[in-house]
Amino acid sequence: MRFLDHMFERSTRLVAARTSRRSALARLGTLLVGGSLLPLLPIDRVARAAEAGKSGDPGDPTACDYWRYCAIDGYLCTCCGGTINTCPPGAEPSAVTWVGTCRNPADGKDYIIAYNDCCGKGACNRCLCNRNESDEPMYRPFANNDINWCLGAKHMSYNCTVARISGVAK
Amino acid sequence: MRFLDHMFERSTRLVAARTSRRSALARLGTLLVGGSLLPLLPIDRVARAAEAGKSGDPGDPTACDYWRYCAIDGYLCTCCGGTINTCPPGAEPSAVTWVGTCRNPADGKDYIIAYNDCCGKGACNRCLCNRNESDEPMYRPFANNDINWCLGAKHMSYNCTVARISGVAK
Amino acid sequence: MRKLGLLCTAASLAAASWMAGATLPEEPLGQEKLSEPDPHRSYIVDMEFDSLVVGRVTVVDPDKMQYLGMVTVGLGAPATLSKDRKILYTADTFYSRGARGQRTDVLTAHDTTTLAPLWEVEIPPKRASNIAERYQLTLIDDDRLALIYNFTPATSVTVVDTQKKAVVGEIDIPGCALNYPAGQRRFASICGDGNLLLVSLDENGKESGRQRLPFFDPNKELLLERAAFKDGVYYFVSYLGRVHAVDLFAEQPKVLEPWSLVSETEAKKNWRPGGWEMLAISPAADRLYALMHADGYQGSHKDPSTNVWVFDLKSHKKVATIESPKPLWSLRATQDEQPLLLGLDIEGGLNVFDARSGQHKGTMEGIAKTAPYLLTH
Amino acid sequence: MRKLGLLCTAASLAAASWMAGATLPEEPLGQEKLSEPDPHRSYIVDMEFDSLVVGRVTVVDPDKMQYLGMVTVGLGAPATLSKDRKILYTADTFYSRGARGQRTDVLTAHDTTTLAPLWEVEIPPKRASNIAERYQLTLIDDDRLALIYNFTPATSVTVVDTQKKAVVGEIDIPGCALNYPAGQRRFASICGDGNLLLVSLDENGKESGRQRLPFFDPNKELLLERAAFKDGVYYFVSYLGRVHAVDLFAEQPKVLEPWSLVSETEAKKNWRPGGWEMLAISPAADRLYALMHADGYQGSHKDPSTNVWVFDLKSHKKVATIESPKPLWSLRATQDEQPLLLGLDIEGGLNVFDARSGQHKGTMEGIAKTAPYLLTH
Repeated sequence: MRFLDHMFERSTRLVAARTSRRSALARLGTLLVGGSLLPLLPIDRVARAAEAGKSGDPGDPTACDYWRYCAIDGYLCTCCGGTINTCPPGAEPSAVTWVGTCRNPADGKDYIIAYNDCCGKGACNRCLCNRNESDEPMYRPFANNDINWCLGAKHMSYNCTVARISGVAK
Repeated sequence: MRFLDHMFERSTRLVAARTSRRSALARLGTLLVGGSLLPLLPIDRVARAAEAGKSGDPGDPTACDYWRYCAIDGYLCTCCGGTINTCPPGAEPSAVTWVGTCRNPADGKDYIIAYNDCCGKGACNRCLCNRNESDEPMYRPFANNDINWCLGAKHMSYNCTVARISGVAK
Repeated sequence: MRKLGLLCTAASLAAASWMAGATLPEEPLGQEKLSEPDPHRSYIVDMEFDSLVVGRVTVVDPDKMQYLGMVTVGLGAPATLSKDRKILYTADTFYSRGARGQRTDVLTAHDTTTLAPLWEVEIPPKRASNIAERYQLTLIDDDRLALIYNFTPATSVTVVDTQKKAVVGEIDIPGCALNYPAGQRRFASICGDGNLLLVSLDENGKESGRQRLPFFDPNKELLLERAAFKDGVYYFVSYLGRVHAVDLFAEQPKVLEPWSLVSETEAKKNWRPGGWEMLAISPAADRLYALMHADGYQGSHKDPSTNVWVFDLKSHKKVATIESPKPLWSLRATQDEQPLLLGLDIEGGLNVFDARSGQHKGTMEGIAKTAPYLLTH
Repeated sequence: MRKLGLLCTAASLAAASWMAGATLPEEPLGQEKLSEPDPHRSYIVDMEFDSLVVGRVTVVDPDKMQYLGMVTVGLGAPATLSKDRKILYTADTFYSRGARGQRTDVLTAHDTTTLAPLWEVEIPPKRASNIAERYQLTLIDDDRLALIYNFTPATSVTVVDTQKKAVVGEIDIPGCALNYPAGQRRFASICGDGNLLLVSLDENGKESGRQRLPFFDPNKELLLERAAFKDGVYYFVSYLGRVHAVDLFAEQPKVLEPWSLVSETEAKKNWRPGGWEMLAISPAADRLYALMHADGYQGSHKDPSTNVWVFDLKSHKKVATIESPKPLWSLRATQDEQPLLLGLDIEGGLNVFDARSGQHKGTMEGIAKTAPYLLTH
């Protein structure tokens, strides 16, 4: 499915609008998806902090307000045994994906972020995060974060979502 | 499986010891099973209250401290669309059961209570109640409330538990 | 059987044996059955997002605030109800080993009084999996044909004949999504280019024609796809609160004149619609209910809110506002003459309002884990 | 592909395009793999009692307080680990339609570094379903034979050859329960009449002999069946805190002299053991850890507690007490030279203590939903 993946990413060039409300939204993030209150668990924030704050890539990848999560909807793989671009052990990466365009506050550039789902297990149930800055309706699926993108993996069951850099929106 | 059911009930005559700690235990009841804090939901207490307080059968059958629940472990069917002796719609009654002997505070008699599980659906997840006054170890299964007694139904999946009167411990 | 030991028995038995009076009778083991559904009975579609391997539909009586029962369904299954109130349909995905193994998709018919499965039809393993919404599983032709939205990511609609209990067709809807009933044997899909695609079916459930109806300009404003319905007309709303209605049951479908939920003053304060199923209509009250939030922003279109605005469907005037005790995510109005407005809140509660007066009648707390929407007959 | 519209793009792009400096590189999509397990790696068996259709085993590093991953398992599945640390076994029950349909029971081998399934063997659909505990799924004969406890309510043990990947036998254990390893090719079951039943197997996994060992008097005191283990000896405890140990790995199994966790003074205050897996042993520290509560009563044997009592296994003296910040339900001590004491609390947290000093090193909160026990290598 790699060719599909590539095609889908290139077909969308959506830029997230950033507002002063981002932090409020980040807080709301834990409330939104599925309509229930689920905890954002800080357990291994410390362990993961080493990854964060890299020069040019500021912020905490286990926090919903991390810049790359501007259009994510799901459990953060960084809290689930994965990293910002790798699935947890045993969770199958789904090649087909939706994308958002998020601005990196360090260089002011707009990056295309691929939100690949990790699949084949039940939900991780940690660090639920939903932000919709560049989310579009279901009839524009490749910019829609309500879809279970495990359809590109062997199984539809959903574990968590990564947020890897897939290019710059030039 | 009716003959089995009958045999099992008769083979055990266990009397629950009652102590002044019952109400404390009832409060603990929601904490114990499976080791997690799950809410005891009072939603249809009002609706079910009509059933309770029957002459000779005092108390609230949707509350964990109801006298019949002295050896129960599970979700109360009275909160799940069933009654004290009927399974919720679509949930299969399991004929094989474990029993406890609980004293009715109205007449001071010790009743044999059959805790039939209702099966074939996922857990009701309402009114979790665990009391172990006459619970015995797993090598005495018919007095053990840790066992999933859906083995007497078509499916092992567990929905909730009833607590019907099955006789008097003479 | 081995003899089981007695603990603390002797004293208790002695105490009991001499006591006089009638004893409570032995009770049989039984199973409940529900009465025929009334128009207020509610079916909460709960994805159980904390595990997302199976889900459930929870059945409640919102008048008595009573839990009636539940059915366990497949991964993220959408649901719909038959017009005769006898059947709850779900479009399920199951795996042979829980979250993995062999995939099987089925359309399942559940009896609304016994809450037991009646029958199932295996369907192509391609049904759309997403935060479940109303128009991904629908019924047309007097409930004879069930329509199931597929996303692979190619989009299509599976057609099931519920009398033959068989799949009778699959209809490609490239560039479009969902299946809104649009006449006796017709459905509409909403398309990324701003058109509605209308597909007509013949008696065998095969496509007999299709047409495109220009509906909105996607370069000007995008419509949220989760619409409300009354008398053949669907009401969509844009991110900024413009209502785009379309009459799809007319022989010649017709787009109606757009109008706005927000005044110019309200627009300046960025009042916008938000939530999941954020629109509801009571046909009897002729009211549209919309979940609205102030200080909206790019990306706030799924934010919950405690504000429900009430519009007269004829005059398009805001006639009331309802304040919910909890932030709501999805609405549903019952379709009868004494309508309730039902709101799922973000903590898993169901809030019940009188749809005419707006009075809050109560909240069933903790009735759901993660429920995107609810159904009534 | 259709062209997708751009929202709020122009201004942002203009702003970005003239900015100088290196851009972050594109990143590949990958999958993590765990290192070889260390002796502290912990596997939390979580029944997910809120839905109870599937469960999960959650893998954590208690030193780094880090979540490592999870596997989804069947309904109420027990788990165990191979001695070479390579395999996590689970005994699963699945239904073809979630909570209903065709039942399939399997023994599943999961790789402890990839957390992916390696292989499975279908087993008779009769494995015991209960609040999961350690000795319902065990390994003997250098992990060649897996033993699975069955309850229908007749009791038996299924024997699986993990090299042949096949069921090689089923052994009836009437009146008895569970399968405690008891020598190279022998297991013990605990019986309602107070005996231990010892069953020897031949090379093919068939029964080659059985004997009964009188162990306790059920008319005097009942033993909780969830034992702790060290060097061939199992430590059981009675409701009132008497320790009954039995050496089952000796050629001729031997019951050891009972001793008590509670002094006479403590017994008067009704200090008793309580919880699920309420006992743990660190072989290196030679300590027994017991969850104890004051004011015990008939029925308090599963009550959680914040009190852990620490006993020297040679002197049987209480040498320390540990106060947990949260009420604990199950304990596990790691089996290495720098042992940790791990405690699952009733809110789903994992509490980590230095097993020698008793120092509380931290709590991983919300790591489980409803976890009866945990494993370490």
